[in-house]
Amino acid sequence: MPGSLLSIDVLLIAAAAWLAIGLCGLLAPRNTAFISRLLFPLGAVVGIGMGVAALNALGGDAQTAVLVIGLPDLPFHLRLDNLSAVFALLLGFASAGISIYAAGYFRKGEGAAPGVLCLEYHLFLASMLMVLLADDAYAFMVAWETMALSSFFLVTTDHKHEEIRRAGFLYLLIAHIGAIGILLSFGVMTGGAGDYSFAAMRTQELAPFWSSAAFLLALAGFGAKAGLVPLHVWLPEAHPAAPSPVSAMMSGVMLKTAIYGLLRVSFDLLHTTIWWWGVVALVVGLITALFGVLYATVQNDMKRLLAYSSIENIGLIAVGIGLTLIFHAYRMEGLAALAMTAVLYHCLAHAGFKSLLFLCTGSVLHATRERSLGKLGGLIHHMPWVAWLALAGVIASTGLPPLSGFVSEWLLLQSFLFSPGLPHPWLNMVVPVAAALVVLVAALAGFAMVKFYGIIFLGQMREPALKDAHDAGAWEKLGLVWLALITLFLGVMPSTVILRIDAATRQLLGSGLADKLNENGWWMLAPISPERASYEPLLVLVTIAAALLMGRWLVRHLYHGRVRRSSAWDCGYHFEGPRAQDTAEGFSQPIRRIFEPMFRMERHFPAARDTKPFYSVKVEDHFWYWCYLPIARLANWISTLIVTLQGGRIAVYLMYSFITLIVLLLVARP
Amino acid sequence: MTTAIPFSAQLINLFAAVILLLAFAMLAQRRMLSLINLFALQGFCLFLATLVAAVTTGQVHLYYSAGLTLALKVLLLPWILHRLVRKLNVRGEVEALIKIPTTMLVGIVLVMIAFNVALPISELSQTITRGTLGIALAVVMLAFLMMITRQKAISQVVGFLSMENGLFLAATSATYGMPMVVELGIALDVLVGVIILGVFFFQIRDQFDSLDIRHMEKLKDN
Amino acid sequence: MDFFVLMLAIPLVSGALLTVVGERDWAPNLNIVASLGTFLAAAGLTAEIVASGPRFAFGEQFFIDSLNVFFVALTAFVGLTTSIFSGPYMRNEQEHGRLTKPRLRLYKSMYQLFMFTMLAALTTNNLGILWVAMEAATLTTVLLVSLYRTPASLEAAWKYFILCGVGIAQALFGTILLYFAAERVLGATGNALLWTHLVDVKSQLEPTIMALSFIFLLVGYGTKVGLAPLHNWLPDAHAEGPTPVSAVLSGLLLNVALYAILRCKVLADGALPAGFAGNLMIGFGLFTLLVAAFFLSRQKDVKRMFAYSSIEHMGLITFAFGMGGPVANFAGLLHMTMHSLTKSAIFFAVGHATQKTGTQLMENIRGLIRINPLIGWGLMLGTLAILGMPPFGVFASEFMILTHAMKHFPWATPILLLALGVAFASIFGKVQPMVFGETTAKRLPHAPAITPVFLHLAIVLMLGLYIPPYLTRWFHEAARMLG
Amino acid sequence: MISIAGLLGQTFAILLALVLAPLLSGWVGQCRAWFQSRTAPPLLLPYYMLQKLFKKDVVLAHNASSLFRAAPFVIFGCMVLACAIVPTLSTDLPFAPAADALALVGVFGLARVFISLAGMDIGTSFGTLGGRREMLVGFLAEPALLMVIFTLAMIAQSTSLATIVETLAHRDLVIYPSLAFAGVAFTIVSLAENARVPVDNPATHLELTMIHEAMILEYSGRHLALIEWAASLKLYAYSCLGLALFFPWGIAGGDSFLALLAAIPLLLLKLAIGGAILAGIETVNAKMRIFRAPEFLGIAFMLAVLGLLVRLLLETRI
Repeated sequence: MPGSLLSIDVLLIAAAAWLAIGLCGLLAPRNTAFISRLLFPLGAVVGIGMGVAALNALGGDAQTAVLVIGLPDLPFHLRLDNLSAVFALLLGFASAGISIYAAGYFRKGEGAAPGVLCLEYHLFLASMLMVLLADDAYAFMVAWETMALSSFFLVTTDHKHEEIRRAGFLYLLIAHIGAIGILLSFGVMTGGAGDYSFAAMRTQELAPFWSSAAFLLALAGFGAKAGLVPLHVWLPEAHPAAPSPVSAMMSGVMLKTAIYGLLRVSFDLLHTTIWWWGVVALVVGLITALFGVLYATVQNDMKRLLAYSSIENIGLIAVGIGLTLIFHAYRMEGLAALAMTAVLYHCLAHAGFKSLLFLCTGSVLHATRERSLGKLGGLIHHMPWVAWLALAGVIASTGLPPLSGFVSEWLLLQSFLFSPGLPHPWLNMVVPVAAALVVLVAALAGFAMVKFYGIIFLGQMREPALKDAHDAGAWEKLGLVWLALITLFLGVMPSTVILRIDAATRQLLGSGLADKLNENGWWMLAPISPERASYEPLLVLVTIAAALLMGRWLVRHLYHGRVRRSSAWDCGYHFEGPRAQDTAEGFSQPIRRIFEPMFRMERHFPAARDTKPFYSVKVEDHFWYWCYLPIARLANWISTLIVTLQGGRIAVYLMYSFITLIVLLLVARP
Repeated sequence: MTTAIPFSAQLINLFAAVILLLAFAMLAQRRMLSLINLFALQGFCLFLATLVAAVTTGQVHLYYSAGLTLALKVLLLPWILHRLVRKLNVRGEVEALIKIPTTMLVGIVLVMIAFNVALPISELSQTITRGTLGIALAVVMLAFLMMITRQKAISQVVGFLSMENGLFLAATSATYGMPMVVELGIALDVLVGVIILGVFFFQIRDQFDSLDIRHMEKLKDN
Repeated sequence: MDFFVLMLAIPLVSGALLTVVGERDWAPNLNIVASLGTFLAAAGLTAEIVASGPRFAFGEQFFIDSLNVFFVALTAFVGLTTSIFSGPYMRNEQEHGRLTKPRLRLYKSMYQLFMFTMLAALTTNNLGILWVAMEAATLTTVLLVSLYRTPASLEAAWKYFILCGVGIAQALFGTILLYFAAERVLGATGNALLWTHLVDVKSQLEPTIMALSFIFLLVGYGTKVGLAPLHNWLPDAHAEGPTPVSAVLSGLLLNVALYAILRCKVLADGALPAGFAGNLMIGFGLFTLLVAAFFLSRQKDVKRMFAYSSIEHMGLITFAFGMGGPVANFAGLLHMTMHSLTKSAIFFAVGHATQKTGTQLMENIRGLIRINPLIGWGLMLGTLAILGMPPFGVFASEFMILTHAMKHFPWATPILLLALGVAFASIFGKVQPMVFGETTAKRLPHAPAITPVFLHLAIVLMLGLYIPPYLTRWFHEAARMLG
Repeated sequence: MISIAGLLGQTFAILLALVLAPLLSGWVGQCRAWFQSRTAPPLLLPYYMLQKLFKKDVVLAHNASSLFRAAPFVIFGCMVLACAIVPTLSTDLPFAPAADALALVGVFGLARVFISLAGMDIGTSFGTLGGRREMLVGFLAEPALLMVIFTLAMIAQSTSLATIVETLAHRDLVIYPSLAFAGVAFTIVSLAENARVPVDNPATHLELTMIHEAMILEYSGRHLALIEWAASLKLYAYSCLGLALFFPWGIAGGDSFLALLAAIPLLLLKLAIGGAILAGIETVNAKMRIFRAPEFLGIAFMLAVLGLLVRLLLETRI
């Protein structure tokens, strides 16, 4: 379109607009109405516009731009290609919902001044967009770290609490270490040429050793941000600490930028692929997924539970990336495209449903001031909107038809299923076992999500104060509905979506699913052929709905619709207090029991004659004790040695410089 | 070099050797006032060496240097130090951190190192006093050693000044003097430094009731 | 009148004047006005040099080229902002009874004299005068460090004086050796210590002498730079002196000492086989960086911690210059600028924070952002900037240094990253609770000067995202001069 | 593409399922009674039960939410869909492409989630207990079932149930050792999923053992009727699935009406035998402690994975 605005320009304008909106927040930092009623909705509008522009760019040629800012030899190179566009699409539409929600969420007198929050929030958005657009290492790193910084400040909004500060610190530290890994990876990829633009990296021919080094560094670096085990420890701390829209943004969108980076490095910048990279990613992904879901089931804090669930989902995405790498390395492009589509789709789906769930916890938090599952319950009566919308998120996140999570899991399993034929017998054995574990993870996710939903929204209220809970406000509802609609759309219209995002798959792998999909109708998802595998979610939805409605109509028609209310039957027991229900701990007891070695538990049992008996269990992460504490101790030990240098005696100091001088005089020779 | 060393050079070498000897003597000296006297004597030898160099080469600014040395190092600084010692009443024994015989042994090793390091340079030198550079370096190092081993603030300062003597020896005897403006600057700095130190001593004694630097080991990290 | 003469004369004259009138009420303003004058003169000089190239002054004794004019501009700028900052800061100290009027007079006059010595050291063409100016800088700052006359400050000043005195004596020996080498080529004239003359004949200088000379110069000036294990004076002096002094020590003095090493390195590089001087600097730089990083985690005193951070950055810069080449030199110069600006901004913020809470112990400083959001944000952003977080400019220079190291010295990369990682964990873990959380701070009689903090940070932020072309040209030229 | 005959066949299959499912439950109950030497209940008892329950008023607990009331319909809808997908008489089902075997498992999962949530809704001690146990059983049974399907899908190179059945039914006689593993695993999963001994006992209200019953304790009237009907539909769907996968002979391939008619008696026969075997299993086994159930299902999971590996190891070159 000559003369008209290119999509990349629109995206840049969007980034600038977000920045400007953020800065506007500083004009009246304490004016809540101005900020939440004007600025945040504006941000949402920008998000939608940006998403539409990204959608428009899908399938087109890559667009580039060079900004004047940056290093003297390396100004910011920007590039909008299909891969960036897919993730920009995700960012735009997910952030729109979150921004609308946030318009109703941030209130007076909570944590930092709203204006500062507004700046940090929109800076966060803009930097994520810049990460997606960056086309050289410097621009990427600047955007990447700005993203980390702005989200760090958002996480520590409520910095009164020690544990929130601790969470923020841990988050930023691991983000920084990850960034170092990424930088190193870029360094390796320049191949010593010293040109840090991505265009130059694409043309570098690297030896397999260096390619592998770059890949592993990137996996570690981006894995730290995405939450791959063992670099996940920040995630369950930071997500609960942040205000809910921020948790939603971090979990739904920010983690995806890490996935974006990993895809960018593995499939775009490195153009050779070695099969064992895939195995590494697959194994790490499986461990992460299993670890995440197991820990999710035993959490007693609703946001921590969701955070661990995010770890699980990232693990599944990593499994998909691993599979794609394996297929790609063996030139099985059709299957690689299938797995890659699963990855991209799961990114989109997760962005929708996890943001939705985090926002729901935000509403619950606002209504009850309570995060602990043990003190919630029965909220569906007071918060029907939130409860029913959360149900959509729960079903999607459990990976059940007909919502979004199922589509990506279905695609992933399909790609597993057709894997035999790999020219490596050992791999042939590993892949089915991996598939089995993926399925186990998906099923366990169901356990975790039923616990999440059942304990919060169903049953009796565990605390009397919950009676005062109120449903979400109009803005919040709007945001939730928007995300729920995304989840539904992704669930029932997979072919339509895949046809759009197929351009990215095609760009990375050289082949896509579009041809096959086009042969069948828009309603049918049959990536290979309808005889081999097909899924028509719309039909599933319609059939279930028809059976449901017809059943209801028939029953009402043939019989009656009479209902009487009475107290619960409960096998005739009458200790009907809320304490008779399962606690959150109790619900997950079977999992703790079956997977006991996976957890590090501290239990408190009531004594025989306790007047107020209670049972509690604290589950801790093994990785703290296996990885992090030893490293901390080592560093501490080294510092103990080194600080003896500064012992306070001037004679000793003089001796240091004397000895340095003499050693240099004796040793250093030209 | 085939010719015999000229007499003037022999003289300068002699003075340099005496300066080295005095450096050793200072390293061994326990008493504060004697230490200052030795320092003055070292300064005097330095003055003589510079004077000989000035006479031999006929460079005018070396005369100035010699005069400056005489005024500062032989007269003014020892006088100030004497006054300080009296006012602050620190005549007492100077107890070294390391035993004196050990210090002397280390000193001898240092002299060997210094000569060794200076050897290639001495061979290049065209001036008549080519050996003095090694001696100057040895003096600097011995003074350094003295600063390390002493624990009274004043003796550290004397060590510091003795180091300046070594440097001056290098400057005047080995290279026949630095540009005048530099030498003036150096002299000024030394003078100001000593005056500041003098003020400092009083402050230190006010705060710590002693000039023993072992009291000043509070700032540390371990 | 000549900008150069003005630039040197203003601090000298006002320093002398302030010894007389320093107790008057308007004396702090005089201090600021003098610093402003110096800055304007420096700016004029910079414009002149950028426009018409290098020039001499006072015969050939002073020489201003694109390398040192950049330091001059930086020094004069930080000098100005520090004097603005020190106005309310010192008044508050006086109200707290920590300083008396005569001491404040001493402070102001010594501050101006210190600026004079810095500018003289930067602009002189004579390596002997350079030494003299460095020694004079030590003397003035010794008095500034001991300004509080507490046992701790006296101890710090004493250590500073002795260690730097001895160090600088080594530098003098190095200078003598250099003269010795130069005399053989240039003859025993007054020109033999003039850098412009030396640089013309640098390849004829005797290598053995130059090697020895450079070792002495490196150890000597390196002591002032704070290279480990010669750094011991630095944390004490920074922690115990008044905060404006810490700011200028960290932001200016270390730079000037490094500048001296750089001038000598150019000569050594010409005379010696490639890599000799560079490898020494790389070794010192890496060792310093690593040692300082591990020191950081054990700090309790906030100013002491940032002093170690300065050591760390000096190590990094030394490493960069050690690598040599236009890119690394460019990165080194950029990093020096960024470090000066950021570190002095941090010290400004820290100064106000310590005044508000009445302590330098980090565990007692909490919740700055509550009592004064601007100071809190200033400290937080400054800390993040100094830790190399984009989009601040420190990241730009660290990025260049790292990438250059990856290309030419890959073995050094893990050490660099380890040190930077450890430093990040140590510093940020300590600063975060100081800024966040519930507060312990109280109000102060005089409102703090916030402008310098944010002025510095704004420049650092801007340079992280955009380096104006003329600045780039200027940096490139300076980097090229360093070889 | 969708033929009228196919559509008719589809409708017929659904109606047949709705009608036959309670009968199958009744048959199993009758067989059980015979094996246990009890007087057997009438074969049509389930129909009487449904009729009675539909007529009754619904008694809702005060605390019941809208989800509680919606759940029976959702579950019923899911089961109807499941029955529509599983090839019972013919493989020519217009609904077959709507959901392949993976989606079928998903549909079962959806029903499970809803019934668990419904169990938790009232907030009684039994309800949550049942919900938790149901999810416990589910998280192991579901993967095992999928692994079984994977094994078969690899043989048929398809996850479409129709294609699998067609491949298996119209093949030459080839012995697949993997099918043995898969078959045992499938049997175990079916027992667990349909709340049968030894995992659960549909005929007890003993709090230590019950799973399914615990969740639906609070249901009454038409809600309970729908749930019971859905449960028998589930049993029917599982039975048909098992028959279709492991004994696929006789299922009509095309849309020929005759073949369809011929398939009906064969199906009835197979279901009768299957029901009797189920009753036999339930008679000779004792109900397990609840924590033995995961081990039991774990075995099924392992068997299914083994089957998959055996398939890869022994049969890939066939």
